Amino acid sequence: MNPYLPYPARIDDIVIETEDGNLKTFKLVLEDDADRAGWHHVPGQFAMLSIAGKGEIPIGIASSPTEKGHLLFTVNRAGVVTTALHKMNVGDPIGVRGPLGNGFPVDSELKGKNIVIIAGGFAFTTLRSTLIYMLEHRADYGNITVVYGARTPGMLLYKEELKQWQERDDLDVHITVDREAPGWKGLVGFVPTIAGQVKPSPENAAALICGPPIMIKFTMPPLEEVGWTDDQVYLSLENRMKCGLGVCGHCNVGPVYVCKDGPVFTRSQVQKLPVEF
Amino acid sequence: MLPRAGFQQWLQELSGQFEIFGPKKNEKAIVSWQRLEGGELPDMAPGVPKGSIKTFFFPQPETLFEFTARPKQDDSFRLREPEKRQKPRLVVGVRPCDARSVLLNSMPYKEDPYFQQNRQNVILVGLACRNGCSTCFCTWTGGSPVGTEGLDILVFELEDGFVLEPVTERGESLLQKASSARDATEAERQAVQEIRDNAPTSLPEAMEPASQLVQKDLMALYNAPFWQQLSDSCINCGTCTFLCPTCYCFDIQDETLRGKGRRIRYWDSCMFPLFTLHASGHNPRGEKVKRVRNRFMHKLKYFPERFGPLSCVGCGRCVRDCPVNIDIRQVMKELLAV
Amino acid sequence: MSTMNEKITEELRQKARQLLESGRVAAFLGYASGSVPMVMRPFVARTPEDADRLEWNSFCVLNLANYLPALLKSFEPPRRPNEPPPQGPLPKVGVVATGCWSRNMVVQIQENQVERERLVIIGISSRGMVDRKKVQALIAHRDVTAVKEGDNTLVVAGPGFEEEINRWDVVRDNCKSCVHPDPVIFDDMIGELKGERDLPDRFSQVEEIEALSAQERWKWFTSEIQSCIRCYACRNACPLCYCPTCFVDDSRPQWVGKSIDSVDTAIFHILRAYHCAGRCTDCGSCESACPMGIRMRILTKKLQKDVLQLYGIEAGMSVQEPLPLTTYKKDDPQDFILTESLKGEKK
Amino acid sequence: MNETERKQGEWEPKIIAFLCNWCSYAGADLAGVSRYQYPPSLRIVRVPCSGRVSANMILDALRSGADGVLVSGCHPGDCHYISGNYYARRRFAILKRFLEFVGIESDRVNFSWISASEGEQFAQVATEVTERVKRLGPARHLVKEF
Repeated sequence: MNPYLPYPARIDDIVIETEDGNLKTFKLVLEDDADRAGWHHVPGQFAMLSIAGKGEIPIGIASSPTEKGHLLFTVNRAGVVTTALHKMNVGDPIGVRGPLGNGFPVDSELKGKNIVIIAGGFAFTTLRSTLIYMLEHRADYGNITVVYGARTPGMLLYKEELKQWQERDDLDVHITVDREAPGWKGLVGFVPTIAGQVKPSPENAAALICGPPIMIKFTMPPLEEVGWTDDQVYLSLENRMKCGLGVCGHCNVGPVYVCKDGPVFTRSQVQKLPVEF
Repeated sequence: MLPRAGFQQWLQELSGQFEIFGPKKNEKAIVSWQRLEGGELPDMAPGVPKGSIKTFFFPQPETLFEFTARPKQDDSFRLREPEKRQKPRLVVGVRPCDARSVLLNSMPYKEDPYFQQNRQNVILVGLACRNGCSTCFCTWTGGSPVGTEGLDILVFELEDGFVLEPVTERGESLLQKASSARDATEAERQAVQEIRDNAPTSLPEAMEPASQLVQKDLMALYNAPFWQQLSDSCINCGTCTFLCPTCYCFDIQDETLRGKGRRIRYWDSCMFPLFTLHASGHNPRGEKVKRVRNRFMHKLKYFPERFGPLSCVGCGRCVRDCPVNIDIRQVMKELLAV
Repeated sequence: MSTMNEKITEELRQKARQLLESGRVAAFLGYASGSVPMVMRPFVARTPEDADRLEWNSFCVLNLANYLPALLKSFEPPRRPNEPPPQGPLPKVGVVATGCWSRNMVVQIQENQVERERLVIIGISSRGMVDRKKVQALIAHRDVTAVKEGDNTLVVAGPGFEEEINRWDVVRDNCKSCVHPDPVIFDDMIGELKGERDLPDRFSQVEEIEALSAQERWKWFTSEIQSCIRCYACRNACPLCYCPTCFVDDSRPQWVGKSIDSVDTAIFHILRAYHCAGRCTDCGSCESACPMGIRMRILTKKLQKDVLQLYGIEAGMSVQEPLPLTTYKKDDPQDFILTESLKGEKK
Repeated sequence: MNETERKQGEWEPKIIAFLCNWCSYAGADLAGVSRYQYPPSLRIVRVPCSGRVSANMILDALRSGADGVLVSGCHPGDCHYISGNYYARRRFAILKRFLEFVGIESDRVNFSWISASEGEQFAQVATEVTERVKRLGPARHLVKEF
């Protein structure tokens, strides 16, 4: 099998996620039955989305493996390919290559643990995948706590699902926005502050943190204060990628390739690497 | 043993089956890899050709696939794999360091269908070095001027002909087609042995093998004090990476033209700032010193940690042609001293 | 008895040491000797002791102005892209400069890439630098292990040979056709100013090409660049090439493909050279840096010739005089404009 | 009749015309309104000023398969931005000579001044450029192929 050839796929649905219109969720369906049947991913993995003539980009898979028949990708408009993607319509053809990377260890290390999910901005995508997967296998995990924040209420992703999650009693959800906003009745404050207030217990627990580097930096001290260690914290790194297969050399952080060895690393793994991400 | 004319005749006969390439001087007297026709012998002057042998395995560019360049049309992602090159290639006059580079690159490219197909399609006929050049250091990196790694046949050039030794089965089978071959005489065997014995010590300088770097602490090497001064000189061009046989990084890009499209991969260099630039504008290796360090750390530390050997064969191309004299041999010494 | 270059080296070290010791400069940019013969290493001396590593000889081929914008910036406190530069005097950098290098500094000053006040320029009138490719050709491309330089000779040695060659025979083409060996701006000089050279045939290399037919010129151009590996050494060795994003790296739109396709390579060389029009001082850095022996300097020399002929200006001769393509005259020649030439035909 | 000649007979060149918004584009418009006849070979790209047209754009047109290029702006002294065409004139003078130097035929790349009132002149220039390019035949040198 040639790992450079994308599967043909089609855009089945597009949801505009944020008020600025820069984040859209694309629902993709692989065209060939065999490709669909053969697709297996783990929450936290990513795929290369291909637009003929524009190129490829690595995007985290936002759908859970338990959501069968389609894939979700929430894409921020930034470069050549994502801009082209944002201009596409339902029914348009697209290529998908993957799944790539390692993903969160949902079926190994994380099993039986209390889970704390901390996310900021549009880094929530693969954590949505993880959360839905865990809710589908609810008995496999202990308490699940979610702290998720965005700049404004309009910048939160998956707003409908957030509401549903908040209503569940097997899930402890804290949604926050950076500043007071008209009509917003929820929490106000940066993600690190809220995480500090929630004070999740490190007992038999693992934290999955995704967000801008600055958020991760300030989230660590309040966690460390209540006894969290670097081994318990899982991060998802990002770097410029081209092949996604650990060959082309673009995404290396020291000796590891984010695309192949990652994107998920424990914080103690990351601490041993040069800061080149 | 093949006399000069017999060697030419052998190449002539093989030219029906293979496209034959070898080092050849161009009009500017630069020795590069070129097509050899009609039993032409390769240039056998000491030293490696200017360009890297990777061009046969990792061509610049390689078409990954072709497509119809109409992004919104239904057939846009009905891909066609490029047509395969039919005729296999035979490369003669390959120095052992270059042949070894193919083996090293094969490690990260283990599952790469294009690279591996090219490997199957290319036969390497080596040429043992009698003497090292002033920029040679293959023995520092685990190679040998008479090494056979990566080769199918190794050739020793003697006064009046060549002694050819098969290395692989496919090399063996090609040698059987050399009609005028005879067994080497005792004197010829001895001459070959002399080259074997003397070539490694003909290198300009001996050094403890750089493979010891594997045992050093990664962050200690990373934080070594000399990187800044080294990068002061660097102009961040891609000469070292593009001439290097073991630099294998690539970029992928779509090219479209009047309704046709192709996705190609082409050589990229970690010396270029664009190499690591995120779409957000953030650049993890935005400073020159980080890029210079990454190139050497990759060759001398990161690659060995992953695959074992250094990602350097000591061919000396970067030393010879760096416009600002950044010398990997000095970097090795500095790192060993950390 | 010491050679001219040895004397210059001695004086250079002394001046650089003084500048560093007195704290007048934060760093001094010069050359240190390299690990292989005939290649020098551009070198930033940061301490008075470093100054003793400075070296001057005929192989200082890369234009040091190339490093200045980034080197000066490295001594500024970090700031965001749109933040104004900090108030008060910023650290200075010392640099050695020949005629063409100093002219490139003038261009950089005019283009707001460096500030004159932050440079301490030690001028040296150039005797022409040596093209190592010419040396290699003269000795049949044998392995060179040592080169010893006299005032007018080079003694080139390798395994089993030693040959003396005349220095001027192997001086670079750009230096041979140079009329401005003296630095145009400097704070201190080593040696005397030599004055302009009188060279009526300084553009002969260009004229040879101009005399060919269009077809022959295309053949010359394409065969010259045919071996290009797109390493961008020519661009990166050039003191004019400081754009944060080069046209080669633009993706929206992408002007030129990035592999070694012959058309893309041709367009790269045309545009790279053209971007130097009216700015190039014929320092020869590009050609010296090229690993493939491409003589791309003839392209910029042609531009230099036309700019001089049409507008009477040579780049970098004076900070006051605007660069030729950043200014205009109302009566600039325009016989190439179709509507003008058609008018002429009608008359 | 060789192949080039045969092709020239039936072949209509593709010429990319960069026209400045204020003069030459209006001139082309006037040519149309006034029903001056000129060959259908021009593909017009409207630009704010001839000074906006860079060498990159001209070469990009050739690379993409244009057989010829025309850049046209206001007459000297008439530039809407006062001096854009004066700067452009220097740049184009150098570029035209330079392209000739590397072997691009002189008539591939053309420059003209056409005002908003010169509809007839526009038709003349379009005809003239088309004829010149036709005489050269299809462009080959800088056209990318794969």
